[in-house]
Amino acid sequence: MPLIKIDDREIEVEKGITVLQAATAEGIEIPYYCYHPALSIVGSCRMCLVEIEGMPKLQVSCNTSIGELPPERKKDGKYDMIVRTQTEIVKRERENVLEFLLLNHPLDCPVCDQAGECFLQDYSYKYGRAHSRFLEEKRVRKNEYLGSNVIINHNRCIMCTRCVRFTREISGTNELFVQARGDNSKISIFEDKSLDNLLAGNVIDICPVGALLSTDYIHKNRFWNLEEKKSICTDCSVGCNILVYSQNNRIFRINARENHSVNGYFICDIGRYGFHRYEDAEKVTSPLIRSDGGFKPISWEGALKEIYEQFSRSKDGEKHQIVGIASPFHTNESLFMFGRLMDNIFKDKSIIGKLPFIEDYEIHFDSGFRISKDRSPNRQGLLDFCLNLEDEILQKVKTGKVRLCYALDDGVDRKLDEEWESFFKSQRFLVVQTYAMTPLAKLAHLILPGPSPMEREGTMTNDQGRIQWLKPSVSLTNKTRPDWEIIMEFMNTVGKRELKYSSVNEVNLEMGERFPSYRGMTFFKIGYQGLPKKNIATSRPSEGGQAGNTVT
Amino acid sequence: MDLIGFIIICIKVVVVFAATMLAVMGMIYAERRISAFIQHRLGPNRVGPKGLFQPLADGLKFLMKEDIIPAAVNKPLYLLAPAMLLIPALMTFAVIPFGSSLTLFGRQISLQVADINIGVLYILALTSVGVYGIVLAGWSSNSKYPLLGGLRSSAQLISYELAMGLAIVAIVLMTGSLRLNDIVTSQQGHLFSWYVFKQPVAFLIFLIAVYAETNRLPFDLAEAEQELVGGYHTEYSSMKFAMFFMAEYANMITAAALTVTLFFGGWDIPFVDEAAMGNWGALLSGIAFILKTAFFLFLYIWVRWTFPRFRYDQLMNLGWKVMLPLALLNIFITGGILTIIS
Amino acid sequence: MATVVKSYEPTFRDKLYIPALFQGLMLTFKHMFKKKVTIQYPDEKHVPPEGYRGLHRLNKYPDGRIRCVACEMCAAACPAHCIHIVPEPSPWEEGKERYPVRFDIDLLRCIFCGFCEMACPEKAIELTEIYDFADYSREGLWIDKAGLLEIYELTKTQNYYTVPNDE
Amino acid sequence: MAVFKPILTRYIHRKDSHTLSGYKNVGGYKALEKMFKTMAPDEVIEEVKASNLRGRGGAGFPTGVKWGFIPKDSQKPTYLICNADEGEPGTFKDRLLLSKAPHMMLEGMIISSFAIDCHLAFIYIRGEFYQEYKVLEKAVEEAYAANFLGKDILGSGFDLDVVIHRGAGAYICGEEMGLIESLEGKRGWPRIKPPFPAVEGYLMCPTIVNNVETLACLPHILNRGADWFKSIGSEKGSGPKLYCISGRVNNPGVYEEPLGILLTDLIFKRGRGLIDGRELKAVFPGGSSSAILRADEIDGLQMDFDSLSAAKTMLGSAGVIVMDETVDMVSVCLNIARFYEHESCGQCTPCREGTTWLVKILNRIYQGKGSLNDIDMIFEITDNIGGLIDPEASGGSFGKTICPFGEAVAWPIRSFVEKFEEEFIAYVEKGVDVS
Repeated sequence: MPLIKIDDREIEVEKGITVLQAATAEGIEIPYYCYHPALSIVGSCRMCLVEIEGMPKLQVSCNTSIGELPPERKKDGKYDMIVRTQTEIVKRERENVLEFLLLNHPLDCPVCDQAGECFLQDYSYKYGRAHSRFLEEKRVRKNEYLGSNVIINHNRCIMCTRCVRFTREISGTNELFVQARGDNSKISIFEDKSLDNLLAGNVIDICPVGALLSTDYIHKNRFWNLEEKKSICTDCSVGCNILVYSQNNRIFRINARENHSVNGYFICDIGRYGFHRYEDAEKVTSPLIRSDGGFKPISWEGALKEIYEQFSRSKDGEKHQIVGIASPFHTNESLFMFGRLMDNIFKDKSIIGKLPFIEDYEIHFDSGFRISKDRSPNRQGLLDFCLNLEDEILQKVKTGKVRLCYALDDGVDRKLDEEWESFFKSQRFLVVQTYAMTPLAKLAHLILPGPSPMEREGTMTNDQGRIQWLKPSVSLTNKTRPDWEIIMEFMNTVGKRELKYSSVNEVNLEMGERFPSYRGMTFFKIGYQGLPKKNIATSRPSEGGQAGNTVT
Repeated sequence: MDLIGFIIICIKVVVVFAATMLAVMGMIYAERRISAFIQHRLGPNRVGPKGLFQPLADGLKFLMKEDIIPAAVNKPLYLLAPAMLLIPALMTFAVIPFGSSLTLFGRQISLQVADINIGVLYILALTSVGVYGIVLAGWSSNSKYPLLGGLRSSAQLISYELAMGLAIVAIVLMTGSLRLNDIVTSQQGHLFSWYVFKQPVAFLIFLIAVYAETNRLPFDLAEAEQELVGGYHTEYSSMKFAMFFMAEYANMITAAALTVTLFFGGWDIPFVDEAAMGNWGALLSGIAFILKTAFFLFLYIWVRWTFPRFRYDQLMNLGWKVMLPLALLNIFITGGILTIIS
Repeated sequence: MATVVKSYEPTFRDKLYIPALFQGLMLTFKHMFKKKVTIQYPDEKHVPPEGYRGLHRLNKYPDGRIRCVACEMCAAACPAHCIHIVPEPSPWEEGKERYPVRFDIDLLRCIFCGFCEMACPEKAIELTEIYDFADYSREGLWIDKAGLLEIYELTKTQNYYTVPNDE
Repeated sequence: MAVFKPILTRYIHRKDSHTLSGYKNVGGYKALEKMFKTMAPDEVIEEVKASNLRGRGGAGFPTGVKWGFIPKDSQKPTYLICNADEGEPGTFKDRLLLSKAPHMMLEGMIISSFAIDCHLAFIYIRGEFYQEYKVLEKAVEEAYAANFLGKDILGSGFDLDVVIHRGAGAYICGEEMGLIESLEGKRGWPRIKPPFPAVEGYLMCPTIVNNVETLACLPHILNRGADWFKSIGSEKGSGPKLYCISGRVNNPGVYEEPLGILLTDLIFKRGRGLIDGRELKAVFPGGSSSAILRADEIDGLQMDFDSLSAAKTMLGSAGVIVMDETVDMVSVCLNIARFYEHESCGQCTPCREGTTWLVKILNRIYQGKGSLNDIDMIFEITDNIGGLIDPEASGGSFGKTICPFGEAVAWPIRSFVEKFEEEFIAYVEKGVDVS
C-alpha cells in the first residue's frame, strides 16, 4: 500500500488509483470537468492540475496513478508521492483555466437550468478570478436538438466530451462526436442519428455545465427550489437507485444515484421520465363504492364495514372461495401482509395468484447496463412472501366457485386481457386496492385508495435478490393510506385480529421475524444502498398461536 | 333654604357641570392641537372649523365602539370603577368659587355651588376618593398590567397627598379659614397679596403634587404605555374607557381651578374691586378665573410634552425625601413668622 | 475594582433643577410656532425621495418584451418568500430563452427590503416610489405579472406622484 | 572544418535514386543483409543507443532509448509507425527523403521493426504529399517484390508488412499520439500520457513512432557502425542532419550538414546570405514552433539540440526561416498565431481558447486598435497556454496542455513580443508599421 501525502495529510492508498481518486476519497477537493469515474480519462479540461514533487510540470491528477517507489527513492524517507493541491501555482493555474473556459461562455446563469448545481459556477466562485479580460465578441451558436429529449446549448459547452465518451463507452451507440476543430469545435450528432437511445438522459446528468438540457425539465424550475429524495426506481426489476427532485409534492425530475451493486452511475430513460405516467393517471383519493353504475366516495369505516359483511357471509364452508390477486409492484411489507392475510386469515378457503406479466424484451448495453425484461420491480418479493402463489390461477378458479376477490392492482401501465376481465366481472364482490382508475379498478365493487409508486415506502427485492429501501418521494394525500395499513385493517376487520403496526418499520421487523432471509433488513441496516438477501430457506410461516410449521 | 335658593343652586350645579364637561372637550381638543404644534404637526383640523368638533367625533366614536367586558373581570367592581373615578372629579368643583357674587333680582348669588366652611378638607377628601377608581379598575380587571397600574397609583397618591395637604396647611394658617371663599377674599387687593408670592415654596410643592395627583406627565406612572400597556385601563373599552379620560381631564380642570383659587387669588383681578362694580365685576371676575384656570391647563399640556416620565423610585424619592420635609419646613417657618407678626 | 468615571459633575444651578425645567419648557414653547411639517395626505401627496422602496414593477425592453427571465434569483433572495414565479420557455425567437408565465408578489408578505431588486441580474424587477396601494381584501394585495407591468407603464417615464391625478 | 560529405542526401541528385535499383546501386539494403546475418534485435538497439541518434522529428529524444521502453514481457504485438506527416511551417526535409530516397527510409523501417519485433509497420504520410505518396507506394511495391518486405524477409524468418496511411491534413496528427489516434481511425486528438505509446499506443499495443529522417539514418549506422556515426558533428549531437533554409535568403533549400553547425554558416554560406544584401533581422532556428532569435543572438550559435535549448529555443525540425529588415514582425506573429489557431485540435482548454484569444488580440494590435495592456496580456496568455521555455522563470509551470502544441504556440509568440516589443508598442501607439 503506497503512502502518499496530499497537502498536509498522509494517506495510504491502493496501488494504481489516481491522485484525483485518492484526494476525492480523502475529502480533498480537486476541481475537474472532463473526468468521470465511469468514463475513460482524456485529461483535456486541465482543471485538475496539481503539483507533484519531483515532476517538472504540473500534472493532471485524473491521469496520474500512484505507484510504489523502491525504499531508497521514497520522498522524505517514507512517501511514495507528495502532492500539493493548494500552492500558488496550482491556484493560478485553475484561475487561468477557468478564464479560458469562460471566454466564450455566455454567463447566462439566470436562464440556465444547471444554475445551482453547475460546476462552472462553483469552481468560478471558488477558484476563478472575478473579472473578464476578454474584450471581443463572444462566440454565439444556436441551440440544437440532439434527440427528442436532449437539447444542446453550444454556448455553454466547455468541450469536456463527457457526453461523447458516454455514447461511445456506456451506451455504445456512438451518436455524438466533436465536429470541427480548435475554437470551432462543438459537440454534434451524426446526421443520420438522433440521441434517442434509452440511456440518452444520462448525458444531461453527466454534463458538468448547462450545455445539455432535458426538454422534459427545461425552464421548469430552479435547482434550489427542489427537494432531493433518495429512492429507487420501480420501473423494472433492476431497481436502479435514483434521486427524485420535487417541489410542493410535485415531481420535477429524476436523476441517477450511484450504486455500484445495482446500476452504477446511470439510469435508463424509462425510469427517468416514468414519473409522468402517475401525473396523468386518474387518481383514487378516497374509498369508492359502486353504486348505480358509477362510484361514490365512502368513508374508510364504511368501506371496512362493507368488506366485513361481504367476506363474513362467505364463510359457509365452501373451499377456495376467496381469491387474492397479489401484485409484484408492491413492497415486500405489503406483500408480506397480503400473504399473511391469504394464508392465515382465509386459510384453506383462499387461493392467491397474480396477474400475468406483460413481458418486454431485455435490453443490454455494452457497458453492462441492463433494463430487465421483467418490468415489475418486486417479483422476487412476491415469490418470497406469497408462498402458495398459484401461477395458473385462472385455470384453477374457473372450475371453482370463486365469488369473492381481493386484488392488489398493478398500476397504470398494465392492461387487462379478456379472460381476466371476464373473471373479475364474474365476482360477486371485488375489492381492488389501487391508486388510480385502472381497467381493473373500474371493475371493482369497492376501491381502496393506496399510495402510488412514488408514495410507497418499504423494501423491494430486485431480480438479483438485493433488498433495497423504497423511500417515498412525495407524501400521501387525501384519504389514501399505506398499502400495508389497508391490508392490516382488512385483517383486523375480517380476521378479527388486533394488529397495530404504526409504521412500515414495524411491519418490516415482523416480516424479518417470520422470514429469516429478510431478518434485520431494516432501513438502518440496509440504508440507501441496499443489501443482498440472506440465503436462508424459507418455510411457510403462520400466525402465532396457530398450529402449523413455525419458523425459526 | 327657600325654593328660589334651591333653584339657583340647581342652576349653578347644571352650569358648572356643563361648563366642566365643555372644558373637558376643549381640553381634549387643546391637548391634541398643542401637542401637535409642539411636534411641528397640525393636529386634528378636519372635523368642523379648525377641527373644533374633533372631541365630538371622538366621543361619538367611543359610543359606537364595542363595549368589551373580559370574561375574567370582577364585573360589579369593573363597571363601578370608571364612575368612581369620574364622579369625585366632578364633585370637587362644587366648592370652588369662580367669581365674586352676583346680584340678581335682589338676591346676592355667590358664584360657587356650595360655600362650605371646610372647603379645603372637602377637596382633599374627594381627590383621595378618586384614586379608588383607579385602584378598583386595576384590581377588578384581573390582569397584571392594570393591577400594577392601580398599585402604582395608590402608592403615588400616598406619597403626594401628604405633601399637597401640608402645602395647603400653610395657606390655611395664613388665612385662618378652611373656606375657599375666605382664601380668595384674603388674597384680594394688590398683586402681591396672592399666596403664590407669599408662599412660593408651598405653591411649588402643591403644583408638583397636583401633577402627580392627576396622573399627568411627568408622573403618569399608573398608565405608562411603554411598561404597562396603558396601565389600569388596559382592559377597558368604549365609553368606559372614555370615562377614565374624562375623569382625568375633569381632575385637571379641578386641579387647575384649585391652584388658581389657592395661590392666584381665585377670581380676583388685582387692583380692582370687583364687589364695587356689581354684576359687571362678577362677570369680569368670572372671566379672570377662567383665564387663570386656562393658563394652568395649558401648563399641564405644555409640561406633558416637555418632560419625560419619572422612574418609579425617583418619584417616591421626590415625594418622601424632598417634598414632604420641605412642606413641613414651610409650615414651621410660616407658623413662626405668623407668631412673630401677631 | 471598577472605577467610576464621572463625566459630568452637576453644578449648584443644575441641582436646583428649576432653571432646567424652565429651559425645557421654553424650548417646547418655541417649537409650537415653528413651521408645520404635516402633509395633508389625500389632498397633497408626499413625493418620496430617490431610492424609496415602494410597490414593485416589472420592467420591459423598448420593444415591449418583459425583461424578466424567470431566474428566480429574486425569489431566492426574498427574506419574506413573497415572490412566486412560474417559468416557461419564452415564445420569442430572439433573446433570452426563458420568461415568467406567472409572476406573483404577495404584498402583504413583502417587507420592501429591495433584495429582489439587488438580486435581479436583468434589472427586471424594481421598487417604485408608489406607497399608497391599500386594499380591502388579501386577494387585492396579491399583484400579478399584468399588474406589475402596468406599474411599469405608470412609472417608467415620470414620478408617479408628480403626475397630475386625472384617473 | 573538413568538408562534410552528405550521407543521407548523397545520391539524391541521381534520377533513379527513388527506385529500388537505384538505391541498390549505391549500396542500399546492405545493412539489412548484415543485420539479419550478424545481429540480434537487442544488439541493434544497443548499436543505435551507442550511436547517440536522436529523433529528428523535433523533440530530439534518443531513438535507442525510446525503443528500449517497449515492455519485454508484453503479449501484445508491437507496431512501428513512420511519421511522415511533416507539417511544421518552414520544414520540408522529409518530403525530400520521401521523394528521393524512400528505400533508405524503408530499410530503416525494416531495421527498426526487426529491433523492436514489429511485424506490421505503418507509414503515416501527410495527405498533401501526393507525389511523394505515389513514389512511396511504388517503393513499397518494389520492396515487396524484392522480398525486403513481406514474409520471411531475405530468408531470415522475419516477417514485416508495411501499410501506407495518408493523413487528412491536420498539423496535430504529426504529434505521435494524435497520429496514432488518427491511424486508429479516430479524430486526431492527442491522447494523454502516460501511458506512453511505447507501452500503449496503436490499438493499445506497444508502438514506436519514428521520424522519416531518423529511420533513414539507421541503415548508415548499421553499415558503418555507431562510432562512425557518433564521430559526425559535435559532442552535443551526432550524425548528419537535414536543414531546411527558407525565407529571405538567396539560396533556400534542404542542406545536409552535421549536427552542431553554426547557424550563421547555414544562413550565410549554404543559404548564401540574404536577398539584396539586406540586414538579417530574425531567424526561426527550428520551424515556426521554436522561439525566434534576433540577429544579435545567433553569433556562434550551434545548431544542435542542447545549444539551442540553452538559447531558449529549439532545434525542432531544423526549419530555418530567415527574416530580413523589411519584415514586419507583428504581421509575422499574427500569421503564425492564425496558423496555430487554425490547427489547434480543440481538445484541451488552454490551447483551444487561448489560441483564438491570442489571434484576436494580435489582430487588434495589428489593426492599430490595441493597447499597451494587450501586450502584457499576450505574455500572460502565452504563459497560460504553454508556460515559459525556462521552467525557472515560470515557477516550474510549463507544459499545460496534453501535447506539446501548447508550447509550440506559446513560445514563438511570446518570443516575438519579448524580442520585438518596440514594434508592437509602435503599432499600439501609432497604429502603423514603423520598420
